[in-house]
Amino acid sequence: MSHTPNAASGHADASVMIRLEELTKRFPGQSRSAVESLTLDILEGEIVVLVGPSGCGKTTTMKMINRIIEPSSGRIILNGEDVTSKNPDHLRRRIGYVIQQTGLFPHMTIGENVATVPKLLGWDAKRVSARVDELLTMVNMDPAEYRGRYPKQLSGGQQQRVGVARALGADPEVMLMDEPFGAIDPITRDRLQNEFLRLQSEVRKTIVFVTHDIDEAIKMGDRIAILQEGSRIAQYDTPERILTAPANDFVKDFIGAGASLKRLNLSRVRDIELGTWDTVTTADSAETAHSTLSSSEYSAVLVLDTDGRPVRWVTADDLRRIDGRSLDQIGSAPQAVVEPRATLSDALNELVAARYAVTVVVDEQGRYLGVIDFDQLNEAIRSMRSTAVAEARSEFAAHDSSQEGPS
Amino acid sequence: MSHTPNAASGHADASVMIRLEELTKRFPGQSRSAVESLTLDILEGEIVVLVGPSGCGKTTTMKMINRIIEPSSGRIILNGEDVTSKNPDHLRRRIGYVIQQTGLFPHMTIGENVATVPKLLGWDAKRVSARVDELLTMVNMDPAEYRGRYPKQLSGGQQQRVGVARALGADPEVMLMDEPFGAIDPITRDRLQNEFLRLQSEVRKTIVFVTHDIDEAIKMGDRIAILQEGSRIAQYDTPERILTAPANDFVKDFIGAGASLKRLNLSRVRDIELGTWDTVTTADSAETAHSTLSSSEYSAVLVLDTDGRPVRWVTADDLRRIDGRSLDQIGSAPQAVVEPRATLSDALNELVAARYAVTVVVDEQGRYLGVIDFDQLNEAIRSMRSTAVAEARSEFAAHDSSQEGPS
Amino acid sequence: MSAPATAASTTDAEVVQTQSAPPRRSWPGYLTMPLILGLVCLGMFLYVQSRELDSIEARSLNARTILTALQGHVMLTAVSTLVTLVISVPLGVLLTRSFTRVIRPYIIGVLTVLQAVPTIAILVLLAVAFLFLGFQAAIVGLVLYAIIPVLLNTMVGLEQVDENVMEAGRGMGFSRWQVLTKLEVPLAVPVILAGVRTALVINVGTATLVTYIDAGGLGDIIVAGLSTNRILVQLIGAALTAVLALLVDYIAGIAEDLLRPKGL
Amino acid sequence: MNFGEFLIRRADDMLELGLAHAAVVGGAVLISTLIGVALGVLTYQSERARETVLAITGSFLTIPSFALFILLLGPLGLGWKPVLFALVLYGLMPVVRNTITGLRGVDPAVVESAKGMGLSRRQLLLRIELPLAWPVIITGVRVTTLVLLGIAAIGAIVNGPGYGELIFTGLARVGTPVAVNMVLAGAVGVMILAVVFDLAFYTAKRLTTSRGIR
Amino acid sequence: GGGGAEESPNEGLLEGVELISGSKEFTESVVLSQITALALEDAGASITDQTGISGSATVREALESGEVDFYWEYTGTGWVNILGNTTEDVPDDLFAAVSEDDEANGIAWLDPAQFENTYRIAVKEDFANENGITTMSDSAEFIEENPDQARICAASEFINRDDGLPGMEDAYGFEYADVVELDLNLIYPQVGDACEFGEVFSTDARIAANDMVVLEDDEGFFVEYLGAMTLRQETLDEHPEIAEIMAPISEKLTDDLMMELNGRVDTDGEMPEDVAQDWLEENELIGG
Ligand SMILES: Nc1ncnc2c1ncn2[C@@H]1O[C@H](COP(=O)(O)OP(=O)(O)OP(=O)(O)O)[C@@H](O)[C@H]1O
Ligand SMILES: Nc1ncnc2c1ncn2[C@@H]1O[C@H](COP(=O)(O)OP(=O)(O)OP(=O)(O)O)[C@@H](O)[C@H]1O
Ligand SMILES: [Mg+2]
Ligand SMILES: [Mg+2]
Repeated sequence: MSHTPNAASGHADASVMIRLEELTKRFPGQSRSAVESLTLDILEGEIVVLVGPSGCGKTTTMKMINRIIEPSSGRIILNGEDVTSKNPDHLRRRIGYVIQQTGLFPHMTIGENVATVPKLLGWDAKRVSARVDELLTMVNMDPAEYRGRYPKQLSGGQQQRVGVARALGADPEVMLMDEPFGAIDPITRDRLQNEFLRLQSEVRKTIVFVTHDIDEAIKMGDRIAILQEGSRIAQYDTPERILTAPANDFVKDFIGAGASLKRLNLSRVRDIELGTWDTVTTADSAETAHSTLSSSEYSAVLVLDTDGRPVRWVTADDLRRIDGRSLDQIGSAPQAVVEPRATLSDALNELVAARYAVTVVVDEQGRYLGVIDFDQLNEAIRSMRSTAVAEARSEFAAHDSSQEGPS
Repeated sequence: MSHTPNAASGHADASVMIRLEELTKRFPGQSRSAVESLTLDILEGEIVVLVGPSGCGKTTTMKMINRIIEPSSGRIILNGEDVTSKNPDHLRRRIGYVIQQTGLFPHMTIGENVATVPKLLGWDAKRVSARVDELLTMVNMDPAEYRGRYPKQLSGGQQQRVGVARALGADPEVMLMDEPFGAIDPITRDRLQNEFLRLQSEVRKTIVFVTHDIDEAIKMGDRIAILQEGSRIAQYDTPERILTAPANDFVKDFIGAGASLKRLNLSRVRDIELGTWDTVTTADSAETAHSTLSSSEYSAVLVLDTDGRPVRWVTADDLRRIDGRSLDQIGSAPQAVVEPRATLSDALNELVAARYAVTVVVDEQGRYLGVIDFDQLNEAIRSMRSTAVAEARSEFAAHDSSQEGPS
Repeated sequence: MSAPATAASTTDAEVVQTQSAPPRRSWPGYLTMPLILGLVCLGMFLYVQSRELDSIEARSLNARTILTALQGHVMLTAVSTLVTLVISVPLGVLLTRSFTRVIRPYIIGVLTVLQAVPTIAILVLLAVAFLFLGFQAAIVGLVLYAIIPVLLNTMVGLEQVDENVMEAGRGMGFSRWQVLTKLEVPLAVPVILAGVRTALVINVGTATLVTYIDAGGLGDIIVAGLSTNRILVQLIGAALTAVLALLVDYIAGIAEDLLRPKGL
Repeated sequence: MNFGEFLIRRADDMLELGLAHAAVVGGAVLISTLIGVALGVLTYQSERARETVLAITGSFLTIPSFALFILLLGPLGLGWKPVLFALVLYGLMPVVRNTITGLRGVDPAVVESAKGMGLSRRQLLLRIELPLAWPVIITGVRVTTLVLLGIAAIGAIVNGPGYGELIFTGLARVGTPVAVNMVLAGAVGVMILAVVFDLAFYTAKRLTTSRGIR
Repeated sequence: GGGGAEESPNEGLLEGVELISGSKEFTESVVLSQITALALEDAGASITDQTGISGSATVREALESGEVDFYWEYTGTGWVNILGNTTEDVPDDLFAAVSEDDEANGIAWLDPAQFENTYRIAVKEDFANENGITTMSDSAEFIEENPDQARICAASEFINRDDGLPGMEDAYGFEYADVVELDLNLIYPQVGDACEFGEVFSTDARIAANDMVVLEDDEGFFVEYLGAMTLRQETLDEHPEIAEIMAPISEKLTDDLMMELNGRVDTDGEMPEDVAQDWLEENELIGG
């Protein structure tokens, strides 16, 4: 395929941290190249996620970036400097690397493993030790318990976490992470991902991240490169655009079922306009409630307490059997409640099982803000999609017309 | 916690294939046990998935079942026979094992690796070779290309797939699979999972499957054991019940956000009652369409072709601008279309982005069967949940009253 | 290939290569050693031819004597190595099994002790204390000397095998024996063979001593030169020994290339 | 005079010879190890270099020790010097061979991740590769030590230090009553040294091999 | 050593001279060296002991390179091993020939002693008596008749020298059925076991100790092996007194004496230096 979507298009302003030019690797004795003429720009401070089917060349690509595998041809440009034939040690010290097989040093304790790079950098013992504890804690492993163990005494996921901690040791400007969270349970993984994103928002490293989990890619990536066999780029774009405007069937297939549902992860409740619902307060009388209800198009009213927090759903039936109790003692407790920073996916999740098919949105103090119903979600999705499609169309046209330029 | 949910409850009829009794493993020099008094029954022919946080003892449990790790105390009963002190080789030949770290034999080619067990069993060369090809193809690796390679010449995911193929070699009655698909991309993984489930529906092996991916657990498991640190069972139940009636906060947390959405994966469109929509056929005139539409509560009618296949959504606007064209030349093509075997999650995915907030259901020939709208999904979910909760309640009561029995 | 890749630092490129392709020697590579050794022999032959030999030198430096000595030496080396292998590899295997843990230090201790005694002393003691002479006594002496390198390397080699691989094997129902023969031993081959090659070279060298107990070999020639102070004779004997050692090591190298698991 | 009496009468001698023997062997092992490991490290990555170095160090081992000692007598004289020198030559091969084998056996994934962390060639070698290859290397050193203990005895022909003196004097008097005692005493002395050295190695191996790879 | 009761014959001749004594590894050589060393010490020299070097070639190399200053050598060895001759043309006055030829190498031979330590063939006493063998000619006959009892134990040097096995077989006109090549020292215990005949050195005490008898060289085949002290010419030039000191001692060293002295070391287990000291004192060759 001669048309590899130009990686840098539309980002000419931000500075390119890693540029791969026509990078090719053919392993001796193999008929096909593992990586075939890959051209890719990675901007400073962004997380680029490589995803693609098993064996498509992700690991090979990563290893060529830090020259653990020498490319058969092509160039690697790091921060404007051609490093294809530079001393690889110096190169690598600027690049953190989490290897796919964890590759912990079996003869060193966990503490020593994590301390490797800080020690290399000549930090004093106290600082190293503090850093090790910090890193282990960050990957959710109790330093007191694990610091003195050897790799073989850890479970698979624990080993992987130590690998991540170790790579973070030196705070390198560029990180290559090859399926760093592949063997970790969802809770820990989620925590690590969030921790990572938090760190990233502070320090803005340049990160190349390999995963085979499209959800992780969507969560972590500023941009995602979806690769086909031979590391050929099927699409290199933002998560939104990949989900809403997949470039071709390969990408569509790769995203898999549930693209729309995944798309919901990218927007938050605060981004859409909330609906309204009829409410009364606990201070109101049953009669007020009744009259609100009868003038409402819904079958229940939402009862708020005096601070405005939703406390009860009350139906006509409930009102009928009120027996002199106050409004907050009848009906049922609202369950589908989210805050504005929840994703639309969270909202939908609540919605799906919600009484009255509606999710209640409250602020951080728990005060009622509005509701989301399915139609609102539907509309939000549909408008996102049409924006993305329009964008893609206009860009494609722009790209087409710039085809003649130097490649 | 003294109350470990009795694994066998309600399954007294099916025969128990693997029974773990008070199984404990404490590694030398560790303060806490890796596995603490685990009691678990696994029935013949079922897939039991162990999930739990990294380091909770899943691998250790698996390794104790085939005695690669000797338990510190407790018993393992295989098919009624106490094998805790049997010759472990004989035991292991009845149990296939996919090791977490793949553990391919580095000195053997892929073909030889996969052929190991068939050769052990003394199959003739031709049969072995055919089986190897079959298995490699099954895990989506071209035998011609990969058979002669050595493990180190494969990518991470490819190695893992070879590990799976190897373990399937002998068709053992019991399989232990420790994160077998952990490093595999979603497409291949999905294919493998389906292939696995298909095989399983034919041969009904007893399988213990470790994963940290709750979605995988839900998809693969007949029952799921959610484990806490020390392999303590937080809940041991069917996927439905775990999703709808999590036993405690640990389980709830572990399932993570989106339990309801996940729940939708477990039911299929054919399981719920479909809604109806107003339809006309291409043979009908624009006037018929118009009158149908005006008497409808919806803003569009669905146009079916003469075979009953949906071809167009048509609104009043469209009809107004019909200009003498036939019904199938106006309006917009229906996109949110699913078949009855699609999961409710698929249906919701379509629904979320669907025009008119409705998913059209067609049969295998593409003929219109009905529609699903959000309220139907909501209702389905809610009824599933209440059933599950009721079940859980009654069982818990039964369990409580049988507490006095021999343990 | 474009310039950048070739310009890469050579050491690093080599590492990468050894990792990606199992190193096999090329044909010229295989031929170098025999060629060199052949040339050395030819050189020696021509030199001896060009010299006037006195009767003492002539008695050692003639085709018949040299061939007999060579043949004897080869026999000594071959048999002692074979016996060494037959003893030490299985012993190494046994001593790495858990059930021998208790006796392990003692056996190794005894063998170490025997290894350390100068072969000449062993030979003398055999001859004096047991009046045990000749080929068989020589084999005993040589074997005692060569056991340790093979044994220790066998043990380390086996201990180094990746636990995961063995676990996978056991998990698949390999019996202990199968784990041993199909996994452990093949994976330990490089280290075991290192020991064997060391032992072979030591054996070829040490076998020159058994001339003192009527066991023949190239030692006959060397000692003849030594005792009559005929440097030429000594040199030829020593050179032949070295050539033989290198040849044997070369053959062992080929065996290693064949036996060394290719995936490693 | 039985062997026991002989030993008691020569106890002082035995101790003195033992110390001398141990010293010369210990020194030689140390030097061979330093040189051997260095040679191994320099050559293990290149097929040709390592084959050459193994061929050369291997052929040292085939030089009959008698001949070598006499050869060294001219330049180095009598006593410990030629013995030490010869022992170093003899001791190289097992060390070199095991160093090479050990280094080549290190898991590429580990090397890769170390490189990925920016360890220089030197650091990689010192912190990762050598420690991981250490059990194999130290086994080579152990073999070398045992081989050298024996060869050192032959050093007695150039009046080198150690038990060789007893063995050779005994040998020269074979057929006389003291001969067997002397040879035996020498042999036993070497054996005791072997045990002591081996215990030292066992301990050293345990102490210097990380628990993580045992 | 000062303070002695008896007057030393050579008091002070070598005051302040430092010398290194060398010897081969076998008893006789060591004893001779010790005798020499004690005598020279008695004359005031200080001696460093480097005796017991294995192999003729080694000790000779040591002498030439200055590692040792003197040792006792044998004329036959000098002729063949050192000067590289064969024994097809042994001169009548071997000592004169050797000492003259060796001048070229800068090595001086002092006048020889009265003993000869030469090659001989020995058999077990019983064997000799049983078969009535006393001379080499007898043995030739015996071997002719009993080829199954015609094995000889011999060391490499003997086997390879013209004045050794090959020449001997020629001279007596027979051939041993089997040659068992052994270290010289191993021959003594092996005779009667691995072989019937053994190559021995005529003054070796082990002949008697192992119940062996030497066969008479009735054809006079064997080359003479007179013992003589060797040293570098420059040493002798610097200290000509050495020759003076050694002359009376050499006078007294006869075959029987050597056999006796060797026996005291080998059989009785005495230390060579003690044996040397005793003998020198007994004969008042040194001061007490
Ligand atoms: N050889 C060992 N020595 C000491 N502790 C060990 C050893 N192996 C495992 N452990 C500990 O036992 C616990 C359980 O380990 P296990 O491998 O069973 O976890 P797991 O559930 O499989 O985790 P993961 O999902 O990360 O693979 C962990 O805390 C681990 O650190
Ligand atoms: N040393 C090697 N020799 C030959 N082929 C190799 C070698 N290493 C990798 N390959 C091949 O190159 C291709 C790309 O491998 P790579 O490891 O880059 O894949 P990947 O994208 O990382 O896959 P995964 O997701 O499974 O880790 C694969 O087809 C693999 O079989
Ligand atoms: Mg990979
Ligand atoms: Mg695990």
